[in-house]
Amino acid sequence: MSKIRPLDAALAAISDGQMLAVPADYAGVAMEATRALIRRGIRQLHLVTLPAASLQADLLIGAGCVATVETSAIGFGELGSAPRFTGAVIDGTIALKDATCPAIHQALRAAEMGNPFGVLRGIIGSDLLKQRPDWKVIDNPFATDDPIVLLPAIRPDVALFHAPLADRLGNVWVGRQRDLFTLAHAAIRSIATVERVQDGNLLDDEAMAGATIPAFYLEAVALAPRGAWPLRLSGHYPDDVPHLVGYLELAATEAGFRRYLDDHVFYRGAA
Amino acid sequence: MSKIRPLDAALAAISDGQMLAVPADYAGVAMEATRALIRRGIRQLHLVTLPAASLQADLLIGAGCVATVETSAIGFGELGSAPRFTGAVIDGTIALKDATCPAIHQALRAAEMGNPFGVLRGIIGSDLLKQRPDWKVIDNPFATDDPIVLLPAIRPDVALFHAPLADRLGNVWVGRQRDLFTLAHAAIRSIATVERVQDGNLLDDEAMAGATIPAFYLEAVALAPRGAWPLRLSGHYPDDVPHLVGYLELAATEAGFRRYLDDHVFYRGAA
Amino acid sequence: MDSVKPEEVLIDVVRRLIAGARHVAVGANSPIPAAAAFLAESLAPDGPDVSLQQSPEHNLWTDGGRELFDSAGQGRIDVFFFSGAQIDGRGNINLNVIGDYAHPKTRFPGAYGSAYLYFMVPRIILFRTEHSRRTLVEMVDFISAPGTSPPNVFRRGGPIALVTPLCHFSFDKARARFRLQSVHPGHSVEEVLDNTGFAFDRFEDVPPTPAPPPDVLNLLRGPVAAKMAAIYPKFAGEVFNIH
Amino acid sequence: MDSVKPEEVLIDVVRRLIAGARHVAVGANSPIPAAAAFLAESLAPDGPDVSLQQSPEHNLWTDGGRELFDSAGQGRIDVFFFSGAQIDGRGNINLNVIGDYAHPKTRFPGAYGSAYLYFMVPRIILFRTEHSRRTLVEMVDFISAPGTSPPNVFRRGGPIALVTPLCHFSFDKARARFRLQSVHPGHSVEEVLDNTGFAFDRFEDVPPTPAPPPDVLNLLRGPVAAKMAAIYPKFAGEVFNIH
Repeated sequence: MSKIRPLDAALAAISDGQMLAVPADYAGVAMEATRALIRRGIRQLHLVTLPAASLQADLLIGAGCVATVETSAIGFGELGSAPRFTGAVIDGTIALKDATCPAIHQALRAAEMGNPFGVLRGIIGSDLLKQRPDWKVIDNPFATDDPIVLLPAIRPDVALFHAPLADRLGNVWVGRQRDLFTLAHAAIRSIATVERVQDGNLLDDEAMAGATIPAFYLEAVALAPRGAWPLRLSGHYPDDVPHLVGYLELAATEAGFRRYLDDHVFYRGAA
Repeated sequence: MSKIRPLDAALAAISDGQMLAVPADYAGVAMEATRALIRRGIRQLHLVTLPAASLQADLLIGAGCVATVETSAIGFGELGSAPRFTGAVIDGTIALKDATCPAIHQALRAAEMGNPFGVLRGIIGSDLLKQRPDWKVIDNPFATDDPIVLLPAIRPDVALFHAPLADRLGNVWVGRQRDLFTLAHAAIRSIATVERVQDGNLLDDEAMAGATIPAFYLEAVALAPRGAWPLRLSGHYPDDVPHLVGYLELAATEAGFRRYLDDHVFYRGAA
Repeated sequence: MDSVKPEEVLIDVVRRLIAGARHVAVGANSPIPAAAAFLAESLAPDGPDVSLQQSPEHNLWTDGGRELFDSAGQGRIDVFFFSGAQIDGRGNINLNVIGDYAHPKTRFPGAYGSAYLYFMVPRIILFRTEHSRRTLVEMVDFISAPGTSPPNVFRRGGPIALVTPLCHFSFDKARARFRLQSVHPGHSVEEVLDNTGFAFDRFEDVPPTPAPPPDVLNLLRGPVAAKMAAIYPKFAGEVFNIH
Repeated sequence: MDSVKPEEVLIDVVRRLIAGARHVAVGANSPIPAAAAFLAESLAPDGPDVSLQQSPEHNLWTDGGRELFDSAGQGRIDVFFFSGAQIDGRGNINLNVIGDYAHPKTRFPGAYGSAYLYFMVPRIILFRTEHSRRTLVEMVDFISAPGTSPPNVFRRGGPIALVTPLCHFSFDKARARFRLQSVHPGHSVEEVLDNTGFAFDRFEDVPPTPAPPPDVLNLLRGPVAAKMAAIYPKFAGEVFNIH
């Protein structure tokens, strides 16, 4: 079966209750796919962001798709905080695994390497450690009196991301966005949406192969032009800032958030 | 000062007694630079191969440049074993840290991450563990009765490798050879030789940037066309098999090895 | 020369703090640190490498978001910047919650890389655009990253300064306290005292923050302002009148 | 059809051992495993992915040499091949030294990835071109990688078979012993017994290794042979008469 599939078919491997890992805004967020998942009514996701997130996490949380989120930050930078995430944490309607960026990197890299845990300096003395009983401090066995943190590996059921280009075999070119390699390697299966699908084999092109995730990591690839919108795809299009500002205004209230979903996810707004 | 330098000047940062890390044959071996180091009479190197080696290690060992070698294998594949390495191990004239490929990868990746140790499954029950008192078995703190090996990070003084292309700023394009990233990140400083130096900035080229090691990791870059010869540079030229066969014949004896050095390293042979 | 703007004073304070660095990394949405880094880059022939997180055109990383953390772990990043919803007198920063963690009054985005970088980057410069008793507190509600650590905890860096619209504090690691280094033109020690929630050290005479030297100001208003306009158009418009 | 060559019999044995695999990785200088993998790839519409280590044109890795080990750690590699200077009756392999480790009589290149992959890849196929009491021994001088592990040691795989020019042994993990599965055409059980240094299990009647089915042989001598000629010209010339 071809790995290039229509979006909804490509997303079939994502089911309720799974651990879903997604990249940060700079690396390529599969927003069109996220809207499709919300339309499908996905529930009880354990969402892991590598390492931070904005609209994608806020939409999934606000739409009731998320049971647990592990993240180092969810926010909209200078535009403001993430209203649905913030509200859900204050109301206690989601479980939060508060992390720090490199902890999520190291935990996913541990899974990438087939290791049960990752290793990270720092953290000791941060209150994060009190909130993360799953993080353990051991004595570095190669030194004396040198505490160091171990983090359990994160092995997502599915990684979902957006990239500029794929070939028909399902090889996905990601340019500088090496975080997508980490996700694809760490997750049991990966699903990518792409701006463009081309003929030929990206692995045969010396200039492209080094930045291409081989198809054997990918469960499915779906064509989704401007699939990161309203977030940016680095080198291709910028954030749609007016749209994001509009989102933040609406999502300040539950009713406004529902209107946003109707207009931009369920397409049952003014029409 | 420009990072693009003549070969001998580029190699000035490598000095006696240092830990020098080098890639495997498939990733780009800096053979021209290796010959220059031997001519300079470098001594007491702690050589680390990521993970295996052939001619480069055999030449350095035979020429008396190496005090210690950490490797998972030194040999010439179907052409035969490495005579100077084999002889030095049997005669006990070098210290050998016998490893297995992923152990060297993980120890260098630990240094890349700023961690004091790496983690690796397997190994338990291998006699390698008896020969490596620096490798430690701990109980995985995230499970019960689950022994696992920790490896001290390897932080080389210098990494030395050969690549297809650099720009004048010292950015080095390595294509698929991601091991070179590991080396450049793990080592305190890196020196590359390249087939070609071009104008412009490789980081500005979206197609190239993802496979480019940024200049800030590089101490110096030297132009050395066919700089991996007689070893291959993947995608550019193959192993010079007749030359390697000739080397193995000569290097079977100490006298023959000296003749090889005279002819191909010191250039004081028949001339 | 036009009168010096407050932002220009701050940029110059940060410029002096990053002198001699090899690689300065700047987080997202940090125009003043970015301008200071570009200024340092332009001023010296061996000025620092500058990497802006999340701006592929202005960073030197090609190995993904992890490369900032990896290269900090390798000791290659000399300067980084943090802010905090709260910053306390011991240099602790809070990027997570106000109130009890289990039932917070306010939730912020999260700790980002602070719980690691605060330990690993030699010079962390704290930057807070609101100088008030609400933000500069005696004790943070939640320690996202601690200002100091016990001697057995591996730590290569930490806060060296706190820069606000009113003043420049330096941080004394041994005493785990801030010291008032200088007060910006137009502000007073009393104003600083009134608006700071933590106790801090100070000498009897606290000097005013010096004005940027003319050559620095020229460079800032010329090539650096032009560079900033491409990345922070709003900021460049307001401060440098470049549109 | 020409008479079946011994190499073709071996290739077919390996082909059957890798049936159903998703990703077969083949080390350097392994023409028979490579041919078997290409054969499996060509035979089934959902045949395995095949990656030849060190051949960029014939592997699917783009993350450096570590990707073989990482993807094995992730459970994505189903089959790998090893040989050994010595292989013993408990499935231990020796790639390091003959004699005492500190004062070896003979030194081989080294363990390569064996001490890891032997644990992590579900189906390891041992392949030894010399079937003798010198190579197939009761106990190896040095265990580069152990054939079995205590139950508390994490282990996802290990040896499943040993293929030699004389015969096909299967490996019984629970008993830590080889069993003689079949003897190749032209050879006998006695010959195997005479030339094997370790004790092994066998049923009373040991069948001959079956000849490759005609359709398999056609595929092998056609497209697979052509593919092999580009990678292993010497082997393809000798076995398939392709030049």
